[in-house]
Amino acid sequence: EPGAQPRPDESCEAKETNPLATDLVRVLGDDNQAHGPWDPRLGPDTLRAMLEQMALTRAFDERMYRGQRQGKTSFYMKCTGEEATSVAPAMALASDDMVFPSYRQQGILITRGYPLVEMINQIYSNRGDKLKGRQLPIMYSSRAHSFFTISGNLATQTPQAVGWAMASAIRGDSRIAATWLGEGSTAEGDFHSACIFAAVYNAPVILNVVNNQWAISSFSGFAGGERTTFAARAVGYGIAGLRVDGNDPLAVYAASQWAANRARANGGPTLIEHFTYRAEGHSTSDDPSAYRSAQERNEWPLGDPIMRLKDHLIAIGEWDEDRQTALDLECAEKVKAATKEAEKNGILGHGLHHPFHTMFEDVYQDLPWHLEEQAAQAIRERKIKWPQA
Amino acid sequence: EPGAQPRPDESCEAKETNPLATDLVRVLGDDNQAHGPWDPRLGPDTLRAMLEQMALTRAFDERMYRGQRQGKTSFYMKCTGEEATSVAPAMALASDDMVFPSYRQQGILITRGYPLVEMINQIYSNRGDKLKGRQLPIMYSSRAHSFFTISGNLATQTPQAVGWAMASAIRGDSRIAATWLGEGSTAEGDFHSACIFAAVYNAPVILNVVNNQWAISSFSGFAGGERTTFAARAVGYGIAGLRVDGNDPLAVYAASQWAANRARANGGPTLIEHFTYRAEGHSTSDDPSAYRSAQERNEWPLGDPIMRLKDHLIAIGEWDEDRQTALDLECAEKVKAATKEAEKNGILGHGLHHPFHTMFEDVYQDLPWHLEEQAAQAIRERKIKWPQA
Amino acid sequence: TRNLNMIEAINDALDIMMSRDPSVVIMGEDVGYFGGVFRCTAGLQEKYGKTRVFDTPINECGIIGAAVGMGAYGLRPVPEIQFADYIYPGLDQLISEAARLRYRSAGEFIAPMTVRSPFGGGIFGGQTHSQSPEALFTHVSGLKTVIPSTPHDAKGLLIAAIEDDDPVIFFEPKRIYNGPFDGFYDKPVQPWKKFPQSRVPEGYYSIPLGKARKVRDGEAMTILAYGTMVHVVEAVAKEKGVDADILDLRTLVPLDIEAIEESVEKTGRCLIVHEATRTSGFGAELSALVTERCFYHLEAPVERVTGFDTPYPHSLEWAFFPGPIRIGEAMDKILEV
Amino acid sequence: TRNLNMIEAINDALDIMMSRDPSVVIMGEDVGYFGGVFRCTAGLQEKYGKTRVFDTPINECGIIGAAVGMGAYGLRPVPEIQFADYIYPGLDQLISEAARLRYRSAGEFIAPMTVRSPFGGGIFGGQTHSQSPEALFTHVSGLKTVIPSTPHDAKGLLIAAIEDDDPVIFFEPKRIYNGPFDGFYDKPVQPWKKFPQSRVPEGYYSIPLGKARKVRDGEAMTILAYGTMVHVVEAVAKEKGVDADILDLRTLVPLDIEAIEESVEKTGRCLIVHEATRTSGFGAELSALVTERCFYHLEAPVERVTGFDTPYPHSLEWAFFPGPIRIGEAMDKILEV
Amino acid sequence: VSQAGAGEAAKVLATPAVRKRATDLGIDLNEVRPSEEGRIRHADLDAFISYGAKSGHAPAAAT
Ligand SMILES: Cc1ncc(C[n+]2csc(CCOP(=O)(O)OP(=O)(O)O)c2C)c(N)n1
Ligand SMILES: Cc1ncc(C[n+]2csc(CCOP(=O)(O)OP(=O)(O)O)c2C)c(N)n1
Ligand SMILES: [Mg+2]
Ligand SMILES: [Mg+2]
Ligand SMILES: [Mg+2]
Repeated sequence: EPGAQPRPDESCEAKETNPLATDLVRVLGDDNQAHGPWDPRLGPDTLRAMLEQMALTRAFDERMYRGQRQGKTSFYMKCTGEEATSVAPAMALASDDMVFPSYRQQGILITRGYPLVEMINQIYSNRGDKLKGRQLPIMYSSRAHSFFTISGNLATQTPQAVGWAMASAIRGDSRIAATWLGEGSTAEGDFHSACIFAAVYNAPVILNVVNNQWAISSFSGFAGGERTTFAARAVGYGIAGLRVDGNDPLAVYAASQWAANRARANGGPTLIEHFTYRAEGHSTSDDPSAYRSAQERNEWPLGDPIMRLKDHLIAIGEWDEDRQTALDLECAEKVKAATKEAEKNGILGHGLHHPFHTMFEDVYQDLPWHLEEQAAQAIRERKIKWPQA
Repeated sequence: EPGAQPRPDESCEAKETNPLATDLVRVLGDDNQAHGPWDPRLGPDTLRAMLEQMALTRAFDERMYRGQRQGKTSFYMKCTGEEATSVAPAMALASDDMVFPSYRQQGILITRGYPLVEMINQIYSNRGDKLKGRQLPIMYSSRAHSFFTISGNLATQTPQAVGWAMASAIRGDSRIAATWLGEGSTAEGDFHSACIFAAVYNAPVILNVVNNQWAISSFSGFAGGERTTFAARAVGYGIAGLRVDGNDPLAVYAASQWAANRARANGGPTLIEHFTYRAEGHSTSDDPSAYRSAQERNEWPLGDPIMRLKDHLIAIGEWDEDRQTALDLECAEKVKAATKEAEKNGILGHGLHHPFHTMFEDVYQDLPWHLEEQAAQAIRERKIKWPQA
Repeated sequence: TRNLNMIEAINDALDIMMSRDPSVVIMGEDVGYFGGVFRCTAGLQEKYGKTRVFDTPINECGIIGAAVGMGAYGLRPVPEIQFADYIYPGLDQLISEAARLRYRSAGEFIAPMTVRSPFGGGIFGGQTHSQSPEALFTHVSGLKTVIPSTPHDAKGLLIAAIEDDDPVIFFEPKRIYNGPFDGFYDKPVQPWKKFPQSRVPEGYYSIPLGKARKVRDGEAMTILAYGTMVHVVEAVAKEKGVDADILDLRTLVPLDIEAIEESVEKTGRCLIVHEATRTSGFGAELSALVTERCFYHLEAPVERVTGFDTPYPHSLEWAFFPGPIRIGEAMDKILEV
Repeated sequence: TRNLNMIEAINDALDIMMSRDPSVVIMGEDVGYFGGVFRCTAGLQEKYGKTRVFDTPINECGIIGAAVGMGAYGLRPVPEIQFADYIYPGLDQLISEAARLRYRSAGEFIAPMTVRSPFGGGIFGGQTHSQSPEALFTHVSGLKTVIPSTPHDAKGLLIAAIEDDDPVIFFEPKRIYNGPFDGFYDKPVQPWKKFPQSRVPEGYYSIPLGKARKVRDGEAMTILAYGTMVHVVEAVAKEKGVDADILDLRTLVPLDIEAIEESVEKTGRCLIVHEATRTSGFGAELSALVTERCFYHLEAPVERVTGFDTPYPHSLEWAFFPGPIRIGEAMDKILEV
Repeated sequence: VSQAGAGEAAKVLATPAVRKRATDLGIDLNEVRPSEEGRIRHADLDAFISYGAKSGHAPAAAT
């Protein structure tokens, strides 16, 4: 059935997409070829670039996971198996389209060329950390990369993305917004707020639901996934909705491109459900064997997105196993080098990487008297505790 | 088209109702006859009882509105034109099914036989007020009538209704829950919470959206009503959804009965959109002429529900204009008598109707020390201010 | 200058900021075509168009959440929450998002919004149209909380709040929208135009956040109040002939601690008055600060006069309200020492 | 008695109440099959079935809202909010609904729920897994706020909270789930079983809400604390040789004012310690009460030691935490007078 | 540390301002006789300064 789904015009009525909200847009077939109207017809360079970013994302995850286990930081979250859902949209969007991610879209930052060293500095909360050691590891922020500061509170980014998109429309700007959240998080009221506002103001925004079938220990049924699809939510709001094979990088790219074109042409919001699978634990704090069988991973329903893209490139004669081996090695080396570089700035300590006054900055634009007094207290405590620091 | 909508089996798959979520279930035709599979085939006594409750509700509204204008209380809200959306469901439900209303379902209380005098006592916050003068007028509560305490905060009652229904199911109880909210209020996150919980737990609950097309000054488009129907929200959650002519008492009855039977048979939740029209201002604090033309009311899209039921009864030979005149008079008299009776308990004053200690009761089950101290203060102040009171 | 009531003064401030700064947008339930249930935004949609003044869905989470995104874009949103009692569904977006944005992004993203909301009781609004939840916001670092007590201040403070790059909660005491209130509710409302504080300069001016206003100079005791209660304490002090040093705090966070210290060190006595419920109200913070910072000057216990720790009861609202008797008793107690 | 850590004690309390009272149900994110991210509900679904212990959608508004409805039905729900930092989306249902239900229905409908939630920092949880928002709840009349500091108390207080007919917020100090914490974070965690407070009686017992625990009898100063900070102040007092009278408040609302007054009247000095941010924290209320009620006994200013008015910063968490140095300085200041 | 613990029943009661003044003047409040309610006032301090602790002189009436 890959290739069997119709591709309505980007300017169609929202309800023309209704059948796609309960279907599954697929492009790559078992024959490793691209099929049907959703084939984005990307050139081999683009496909290889996509493969590279996905491989790099995975290599990064592997190393950071190990780093956490070695005590270099407190926490890490992998996106293993879900790389396509961030890398492919990042490539389909303009580089200055604003993204409002959840915590599992490291692939976007990597694709947009944010330096790995900066990511690791943040993860280590070290001297080089642009966020000054304040944020939990992986809660990146980069205005320069149009990457919104990640929140620990689920789904809050979604009405914000809609607000940004509304602002862009108000200003006649051509940039659009895109946001990501897990299927579990769609249960939050904030996501409903996002859908209502997006619908009422016809905001130029893409709402990406990453349905990796798990929310920590809860199967997607606890977010309503047993009754209908998450893309079907779009039907209820009268906005465009697409359900796409999230492990098929070409399908994800095509759906993102469709939604981006639609939004940019003032066609309004699109909700995209990316059907995928969380191959690893929720985070380094989680042990999934307590709630799902180890076998489940082997039955990974839709195949590894990296392997699928690799096999496609090989099938069209634009790649081979040796190049893949070389790429994997290269990615590992890149990450290793970045890690070494970042470690020069230190690993997670007890906060001595940053002057204590920084702790009080950015609460407000300026420090009111009470924060100045508290900063003085903190600085005095530091001097007592670490007279040489 | 009245009578043209199919009536799926009450135990059908939720998605079988999808077409009805964007259609409009109607029974009463221009010929004043009942048509089609949704005709609930009610006997003339039941129909007359329904007419009576609707007429009484309207008479009550008229008098209370005037009472507020005369300074007997601070606030009132009418449901003119929407009587069918509360009276008909109240008749279709069992009398001990629990209802979680918004502020515009006085018709339920009246239909369930709650004494008018008690309603007026509450509206006047007088000595007889069972709620001890604490609540804004019309925010009734009656456990004995399975009528949940009304909240000023929109849509909060909806997840509560679902929770009550879940509890009933947990206990193997046959009672179901029903909740009402305005179309404007469906925008609140609480309504989304209700839908998600209802869907996930297959709760025996009816979610009634009263789409009277206005939310204070805002047209229903600001709640998403221009993109699709409110019943379509059900499609997004994979629950049953019906859209019904809210000014057709028979259609409202039939839809409520369908949903109640379904819920009671463990078939799960139903979302019913009642398409109707707010014929009057939002409340006594509101002047609708500031935001909609006076003409709009005359173009009242679906006809007056009381007139339609009356005409139906006349058409089937079970009623006539004289009896209607007599009924209207009788309703006015009943309300007048109740008003007189209630006025014996006083009208809205400055709180002297209740001992000041009552103000501190029911904050907790028992009064903690700080409330005892505060009560003593309040009582002392009263003695100073009104030495004889 | 013109004589304006508080609604007109707020409308004027909004109008001026809309015209000075194209990034200012106004949003909220019924604020657009209708101009707000209290008419504070009347005429603005007509003047500035629907893209800059617009009605919203009834979803306070979305209102604040969208405003956060608009702020991140570079707009300066002024969302209205129709009643302070209805701000709770938007609290997470305020507490976890707007207030934290600058901090968690190390200054890359800010939320320069001003959330306007009518608050307080005394209008027979019952439990859900009368609350004074300001204390909750003062506990959230990253938020500023501003409460005007006169038309003059409402305009100047609102302009300052809109210009401020931090998220500001601007609570408008609805009891005094049309005229000040001396606490004697049985007397008819006197319109603002009879009072000098309704004299509002034309055009742009701003009153810095964090500066209290000395309402009255006195020696007998310091009174700290804000919003409606400023007028009530002033009237009670006058009636009782108490030579009070009255401060209208105007901004709760950041607080004008200097003015407070100076006054309490002068008078040695301190009365704190607010309408909000007592326990963990902002009066607690004020009392704690005074004790911590002016301890040795204290000649009498620091007293709080507040609303009671109950919901705001509809027909008993004047029993709840911290009126002249309650305030007078506390004054006596403080002076008795 | 058995030696239990706090998680086990909470699990035990839940188990006992589930078996004693069929109306008790447990709900929350990941509490069912998995038994909770901190394992507090481990084994309960297996024992009592999916209709009494169940996972919920990730929607805190729905969790509290559904619990309100269940309470109105006659159940006694014990919802878990996975982290206190995530309670804000459910605040409206708590503040406007659960807390007001009894009042607005004049006793016809009640919300006998106990909302359990881990709170506090010191586990490198960053800004959104470390907050202590208890003060917000203490400002809401109709809610009770309970915070245990030992396994023994956790069990007895949780049982009392579940039995209580009013809505109770039960905050569990996650830093001391596995062992007490003396504030010296560089030392390894000592498991609870080494400490006498982990000796937990078998079976049912309850500790009344509103009664403080005297941790240590002393003459030099009163220390008011709760949760994790009880252990920290105890350790600091010991280390410094301060003869402190230490009260573990256990319940913030209703507060054990008698115990506080008695102690402060004895010592004439008072130190208040909490981990939450300072401004409008619950320490403010405590300070105000002490000043109002024990004024003439005070020989030194009432001092607060608290977290700073910033978000809880990930890598600087020990700089934020009100640890031994900050507490020690305040003790010196109080005694210096 | 002050001499506060001068016996349980005999706790000195005074406002912070009175305590401060006594400390500044080097007066031990335990020596001062309160005029009423067991609480020491400024007037008591005045009397103490003028007449000494043991004089037994009734202090001027408190304001
Ligand atoms: C408001 C809120 N509630 C609860 C949590 C705790 N929490 C963190 S991640 C998570 C599961 C999210 O699952 P999903 O949305 O499917 O995203 P995924 O982890 O699968 O990418 C939960 C419950 C939170 N961070 N915020
Ligand atoms: C949470 C909340 N936000 C705002 C309000 C103010 N408010 C009261 S009624 C109303 C309009 C509701 O419209 P709708 O839901 O369509 O119900 P209708 O009045 O038409 O019956 C608004 C905005 C409120 N009561 N609660
Ligand atoms: Mg997931
Ligand atoms: Mg409506
Ligand atoms: Mg601002």
